[in-house]
Amino acid sequence: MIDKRVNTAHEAVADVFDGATIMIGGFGEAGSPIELLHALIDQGASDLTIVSNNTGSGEVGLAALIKAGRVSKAVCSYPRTANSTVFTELYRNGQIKLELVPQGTLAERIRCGGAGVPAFYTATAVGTPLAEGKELREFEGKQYVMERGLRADFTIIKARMADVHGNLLYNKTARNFGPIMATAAETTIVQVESVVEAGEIDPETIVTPGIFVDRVVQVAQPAHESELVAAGATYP
Amino acid sequence: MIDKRVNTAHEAVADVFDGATIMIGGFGEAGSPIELLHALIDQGASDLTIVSNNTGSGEVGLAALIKAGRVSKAVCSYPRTANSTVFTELYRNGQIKLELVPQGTLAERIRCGGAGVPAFYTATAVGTPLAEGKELREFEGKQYVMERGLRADFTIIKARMADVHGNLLYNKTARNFGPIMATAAETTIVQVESVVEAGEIDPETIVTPGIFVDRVVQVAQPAHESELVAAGATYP
Amino acid sequence: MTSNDLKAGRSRDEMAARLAQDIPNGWYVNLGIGIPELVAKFVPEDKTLIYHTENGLIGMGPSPAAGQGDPELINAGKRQVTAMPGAAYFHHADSFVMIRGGHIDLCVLGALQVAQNGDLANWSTGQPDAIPAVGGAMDLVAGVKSIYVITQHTTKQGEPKLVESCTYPLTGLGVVNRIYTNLAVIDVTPGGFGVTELSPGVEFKDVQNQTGAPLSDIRESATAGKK
Amino acid sequence: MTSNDLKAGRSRDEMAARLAQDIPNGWYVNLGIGIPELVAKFVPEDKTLIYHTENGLIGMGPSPAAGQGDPELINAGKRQVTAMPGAAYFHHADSFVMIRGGHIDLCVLGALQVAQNGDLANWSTGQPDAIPAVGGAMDLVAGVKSIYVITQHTTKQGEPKLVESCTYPLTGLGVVNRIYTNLAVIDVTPGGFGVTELSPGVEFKDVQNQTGAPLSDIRESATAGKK
Repeated sequence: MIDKRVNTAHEAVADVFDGATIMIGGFGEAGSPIELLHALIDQGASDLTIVSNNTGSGEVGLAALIKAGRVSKAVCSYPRTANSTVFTELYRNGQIKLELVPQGTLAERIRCGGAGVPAFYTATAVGTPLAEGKELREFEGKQYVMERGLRADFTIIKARMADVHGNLLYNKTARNFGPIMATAAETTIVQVESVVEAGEIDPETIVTPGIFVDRVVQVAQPAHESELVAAGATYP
Repeated sequence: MIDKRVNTAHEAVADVFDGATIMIGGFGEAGSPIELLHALIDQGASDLTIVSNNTGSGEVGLAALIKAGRVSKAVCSYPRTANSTVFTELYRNGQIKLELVPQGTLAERIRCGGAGVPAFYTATAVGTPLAEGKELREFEGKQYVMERGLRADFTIIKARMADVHGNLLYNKTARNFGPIMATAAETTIVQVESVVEAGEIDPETIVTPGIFVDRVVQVAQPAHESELVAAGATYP
Repeated sequence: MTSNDLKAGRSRDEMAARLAQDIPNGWYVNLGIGIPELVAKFVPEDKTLIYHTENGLIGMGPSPAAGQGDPELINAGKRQVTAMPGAAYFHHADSFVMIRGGHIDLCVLGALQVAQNGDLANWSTGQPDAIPAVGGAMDLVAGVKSIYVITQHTTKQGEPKLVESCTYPLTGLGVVNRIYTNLAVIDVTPGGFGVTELSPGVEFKDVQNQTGAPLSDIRESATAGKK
Repeated sequence: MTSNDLKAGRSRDEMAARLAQDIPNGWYVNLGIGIPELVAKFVPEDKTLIYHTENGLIGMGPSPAAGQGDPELINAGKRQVTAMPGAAYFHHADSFVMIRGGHIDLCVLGALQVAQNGDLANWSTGQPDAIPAVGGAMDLVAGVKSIYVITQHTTKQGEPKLVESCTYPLTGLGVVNRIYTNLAVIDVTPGGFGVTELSPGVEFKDVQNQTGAPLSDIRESATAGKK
């Protein structure tokens, strides 16, 4: 009997340690695991390195984690968005580091981290500041830059539905980084709206096989970041 | 209006040229595009390089293409199986070349070919004869071998269902190399049991998005290789 | 016409409409944020284009009707969109297989500067206090088959955006194929910028005056080359 | 007991049953073709293991009932199988993400030879007329967290399979963690082969006599190390 459920978001993130690297799913608000992020704020781990496409908006979810001073470094492709001021302020004050990575390179680095591939070559960013200091190499007359696989201690993502084995289905463009981040961490933690028994999800349609998932916590009605921000919500 | 259907298997493979590299889906008989392979035998192209996991069985499908003398080189992980004698005979006579590739390296080389990644590193095969002559490199104290992305002129695969955009669903373990081979060729040709209108497949469940597919041909009741072999069938 | 007369030639909508004419039926297209997004409005009805958004959807449709949206169905600009019949969802690595692997036919982008060799700068002004943010721009220009830039011909201050070499940080080297501005349609050729079409009421010398690199006039050969 | 007495100690089923005892509940396991496949039959009922087959299925079940199979639902040995509740299908690149990325807990394989440093040879005898075929063996040994070998202690001709260094072409370097033979359970330790358990009726010197490398006796420490 396999059952990867844990009872609460707080239980799910209880062992996150100071200095940990955490991959955080989401593109804008789509797929952002707000309730797990709030549990992480309560839990208290600090000096975190986060790997995420954006840095949240308003003062909830990922932005609240950053505002609480828990994040020392962000590995991101686009660390600013509408209603995003928290990161900007800390960055300008030198209170948070940024490793800027092109979005597709970030995605492939994460996939390679999960796939046991330590490095790969891409034409993306050749000749730009984001290739500075990186190794260049020519294949068939074209220049490529070597990029490294990326792994984390924890991955925190949101999906739509899980079964007790941790098999996952997502919702529309909230899928984004979830399936690859799930593969690239020592411990993968997922919040889902519903959990079903093994066999209730058609095995042809599973997006993330449960082998990549360690803990599933049900959050039946997750908050929408844009609604919280519009309402002026803050956390904690 | 997008409609990638062609009327016959013969029409689908009409432009395959002598000397072409062709990726051929399937693992054993699961996913083997037998009707497209038979059309390719009729079509007559020769001096082909095939990229496939196996080399077929009996004297139908892929084995028949090889037996007809059309294949000068095979890039394979496992070029022999039960009831597989055609490849063995030609190989022993020096009439066909073999590039043997570990199965996971073959899969990743194909994926990288489709993903614009010219090369990657893997620990697979380090210290073995299959890494001989290849570049080794150490990352964090561990040895890896550099492997190159792999592309083809054509990909020929079998799926279960398509819509007119070329979005694909597969059947069980017949999925195998189909989704990655579809990404790695100039022209991807798919035989399916049924074709539906755009919108009839749930966009959450699509395995191969139609952007990777050029031609779809309906073969409503594809033959099973094992049944043909058991019946002693040959082609042509 | 002076270098400050930015409204000369085509309006934003007219630029988008002009570009839309040139996209062949059935192409897979990624439209950047801003003027590029306008292109979708002007695609002739006899053509079907399929829109890709790098956050995991191909077959993107227009904005939803009021109240019909899903905050988890958005485009790369993080605005709510819809999915057309034949759409598919996928994860970010697969999305950039489409981009990096050369499967998208066309990407339309804005620009800070385009150099005469096709270098593009469109992600950063390089100012010390700017928060660096690149998104998928570098992947798109490196991987997509054709890169069209759509932009005003000059900055609001009248500075040329088409230049001998970019002074802003680059997005990609030699990646731009064609530029649609308010004043002209300009190809990036082995010999530099070539004007293939002037906007109505615009003369060649007006375009040259507002361009920071030499222009060749290839209107004849471009027309002759058309089938 | 002589070196030709291959049936000494455990039978194939007993070897598989012995190995099955050591697999923790909930592990993701890939079983090679041959004796390794027998392991699934002997897993205690209080444990759930999840079986991966590299051709694109996790949650593989036993052979179908007669007439119930699907020729497109097969395992890596190309025999028809079933899918258990909670199973998932995926393509080959994703399957080897599981393997190469270290997500599979255990792979059980047969062997031609195992060297005292853990080198494994199991894919080719290197004979000039053999048709080379490797399948997923090299990926599995390079990527899976634990590699257990299950094999007769010697060849049919009585030649040792556990040797100082392999003479057959290698599958992987230093990859084997543990070996289950008819005669013993043997760990690959930094100091070479260590016998952790003798099969019933087998003595240490019998095992040493049929092994091509020195054995240490770590039965005490192995027991002491158990929780």
